Formats: sequence, C-alpha cells, structure tokens
Amino acid sequence: MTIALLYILLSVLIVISIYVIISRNLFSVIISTTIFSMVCALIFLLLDAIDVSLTEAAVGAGISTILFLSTIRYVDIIATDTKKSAVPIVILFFLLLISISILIYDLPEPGKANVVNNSQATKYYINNSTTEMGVPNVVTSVLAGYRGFDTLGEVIVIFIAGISVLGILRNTKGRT
Amino acid sequence: MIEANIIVITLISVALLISILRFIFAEEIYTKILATNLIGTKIVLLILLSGTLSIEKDFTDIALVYALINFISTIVILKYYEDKEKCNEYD
Amino acid sequence: MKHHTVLRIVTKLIIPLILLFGLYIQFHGDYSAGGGFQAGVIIASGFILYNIIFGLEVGFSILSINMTKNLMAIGVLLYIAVGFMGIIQGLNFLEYNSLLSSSKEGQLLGIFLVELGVGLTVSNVMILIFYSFNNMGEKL
Amino acid sequence: MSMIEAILLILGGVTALIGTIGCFKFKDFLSRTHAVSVVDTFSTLLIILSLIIHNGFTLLSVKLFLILIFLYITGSTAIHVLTQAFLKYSKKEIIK
Repeated sequence: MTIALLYILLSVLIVISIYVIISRNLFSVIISTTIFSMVCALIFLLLDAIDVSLTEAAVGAGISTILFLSTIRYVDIIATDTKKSAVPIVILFFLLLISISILIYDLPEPGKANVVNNSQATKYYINNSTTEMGVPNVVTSVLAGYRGFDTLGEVIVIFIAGISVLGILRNTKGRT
Repeated sequence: MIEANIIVITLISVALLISILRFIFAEEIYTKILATNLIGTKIVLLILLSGTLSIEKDFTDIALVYALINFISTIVILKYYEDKEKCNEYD
Repeated sequence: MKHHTVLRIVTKLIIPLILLFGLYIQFHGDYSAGGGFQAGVIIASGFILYNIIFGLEVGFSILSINMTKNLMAIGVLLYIAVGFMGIIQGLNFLEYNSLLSSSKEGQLLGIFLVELGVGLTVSNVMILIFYSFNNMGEKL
Repeated sequence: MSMIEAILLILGGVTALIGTIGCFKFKDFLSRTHAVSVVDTFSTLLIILSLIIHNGFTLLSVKLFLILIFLYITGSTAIHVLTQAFLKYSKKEIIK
C-alpha cells in the first residue's frame, strides 16, 4: 500500500516539475515549488525519514516561499511573459530524467542493513547512541555529538549568508 | 480499521491528483492559491492516515507543522499578490 | 494587511501557539523529531507572519535590526564556546564529556547548548534576510 | 475494529473526493471556495474524529484534537481572506 502511494506521489512530482519548466509566470512558479516541497516531505515521511521530512516542510514550503516572494518584489519583476519557447528545456529535462533513472539501478537498496555503506559507522551509532550520549533520537546525537564539527561548519555557512545579504543590500536604495 | 484506512487513502490520493490538475489548469492566481490550500489540507490528512499504518509515532508533530506552514504560506502569497495589485491600481 | 479584521484577530490567537510549538521542537529534539535548525525556521516564520500582518514598524519595536545582528553572532559564539570548554578541560575540541560530573549528563548538556546556538543563529539570520529585503529605502 | 470508526473514515474520504471534484468542475472562483470549504471543515472533522475514537484517550488523541482545532481556525480564515481579496481586487464581473 505504501509503495503504491509512493509511486503516485513521485508521478505528481514529475508533473509539477514539468509545469515549472513550461510556465512563464514567476508567481505561479513559486507557488508550484511550494507544492513540490509539500509532496516531497510526505514522501520522506513514508520512507520513515522523519527529521528530513520536518526540515523539508519548514524550510522548503515555509521560509523559502517567503524569501523568494520578497526577492521578486525587491527586484520588481513579478510576472514576465517571454516569447522564448520551452521545448529545448523540456527535451533536456527528459534526457536528464532517462539518464538518472538508468543510473538509479546501480545504487544500493535504501534501508537494507547488509549494504557496505550501512555496515560500519551506522551500526556503531545505532548501538552506542543511548549508552554514550543518553539521547534516544539517533539523528540528534549524530548531528550534534558525533559529527559536531560538521554542524559547526553549517552554522557558520548560514551566518556568512546572513552577513553577505546584509552587505549587498545595505544602503543601496538609501543613497541613490 | 486497516481496510477502511486503505480505501480512504486511495480516495484522498485520487482527490490529490484532481487538485493538482485544478492547480495546473487554473486561469487566475486566486484559484491557484485556493488549490494550494486544498493540497495542503489533503497532505495533512494523508500524513495522519499513513501514520497509523507506519511504525513511527511522531507523525502528529509533522502534521501540526504542516497545518501551520500551509496557513503561513497562503497568507504570505496573498499578501505579496495584493501588494502587486495595489501598485497596478495607482499607476 | 491591516484591513482584514478577521485575519488580525486570528493571528493574535495563532502566533503564541506557533512560537510555543517552535520551542517544543527545539527542546524536545533529543527525544523525538526536530532540533535547532527546524525550530529556528519555524520561530522565524511565525515572527515574519506577525511582521507581514501588523507592519514592519511594529516588528522593529519588538526585535530591531541591531538586535538580530547581535543575536546571530551570539549563537555562533555559544557553539564555539562550548567547543572550547572541552579544550580547557584537557580534551578535544567539541568533546562534552567533562562539562558536568558524569559523562552522560555532560553529553546531554553539551548537545542542549549546541542546539540552542544553532536555533538562535538560524532564526535571526532568517529574520535579518526578511528585514533587509523588505524595508526599502531605509538605512539598515 | 468497530463499525463507527470505519463509517466515519469512509464518509470523510468520500466528502474529500466530492469537494475536490466540485472544485474542479465549478466555473467561477466563489463557487470553488464553497466546495473547498467542505474539505477543510467537514472531511477533516470526520477523519480526525475517527482516529481519535480509534486511539482512545491518550496523548496522541490530545495532539489530534489540537490539529483539528488548528485546521478549523486556519482553514476557514485563509479562505475568508482569499475571498475578501478577490472581491476587492478582481477585475472580472461577479455573476449575481
């Protein structure tokens, strides 16, 4: 049952992404990316990746819609109807789709325990997280405990993004 | 319970497909925002129903985040669209 | 959007719930889904909703631009300070074992503080980006 | 499995489908809001009520009840605001 629902949702994703390519109105493109993130989060939930699903719902559907809309209001191109045809992009899209779906056969099956990627470190985290860290959620203990240095890098990246947005937008409209 | 659950999941996914079509073939932006709201509500229901089938117990948190984000994005899209309409009015 | 009366009343009801739920995700992240990043984004979107409906001036009187700048720096500094606590006590960088008397409690406290730093930075960066795109012609 | 839960659940699914078909078939915006409101209020009420009966009186049921209240408030408000904006700014003639 879950597999059938998964296939329906994946086909919905393909339909929405084709619409994003074809549509020439920036406003409806942004709304459709919101729908794309919503469906994507449901797929992550069905695959039991609950933290990823929460992140996708909050970041993809919530804050990025707000920031995209702020951006197109700031640069003043809300709806553009260009005469350029979308056919080459659609052909490119289908070529990419076919090549990726051929490549998918070489990937290991998701969630299997005897795959090489899941054999060494993952087993250690799952077995020792509760006794070493005292945190029942393994994702949190890996993110903040075992791989704390990576998370530090991520936080600094977000910090630098904030600083550079501030530096680009500061005083440009006030002075001229 | 499980059989009824599966029937209802099928019904709601058919409804999801229809509302995606409504979104794509809409002729004005208000209908698109309405379809977005509809899809968000459907996805909250799908999360609640498939959560009872799966082993995860935290699905209610995600459903609550969903309901919240759906409201926020609807209001924000409407606000920016209204601003644009106001600009057109005074031109 | 001040002319929508119903929306204003409902937002006044909803905003505390959103902030409370963000804090729940922040501090309950050890036991269920969630963590600093998601909580920061949810709190930021709640605050942005408030700004959109009641106007940016009201938002500035609650959380000014200088305050967001300071808070996002404090988040990163909190993270790094927790890391240096390990070095001071003779361990590696970002090793929380000796923060408290027992090793397990030290790990819990370390993870809690680190997530708090992540949440502060993420929420304030998002609010700052929103502010800088939306107040046109003002000096930042 | 009790009979009441199954009946409530299937009624909820059927109302969701009917509301969506209405939203697809109607010609103008205001009729569509009418069809969407059915999904936002009646269908969520039936499905979440059925899940609450299934779970009994637990923490999960309290959370489900919170979701129900939240969906009721926000869904109705969003459609109300949307309709008001349509009436104020739309260029088309409204069919009386």
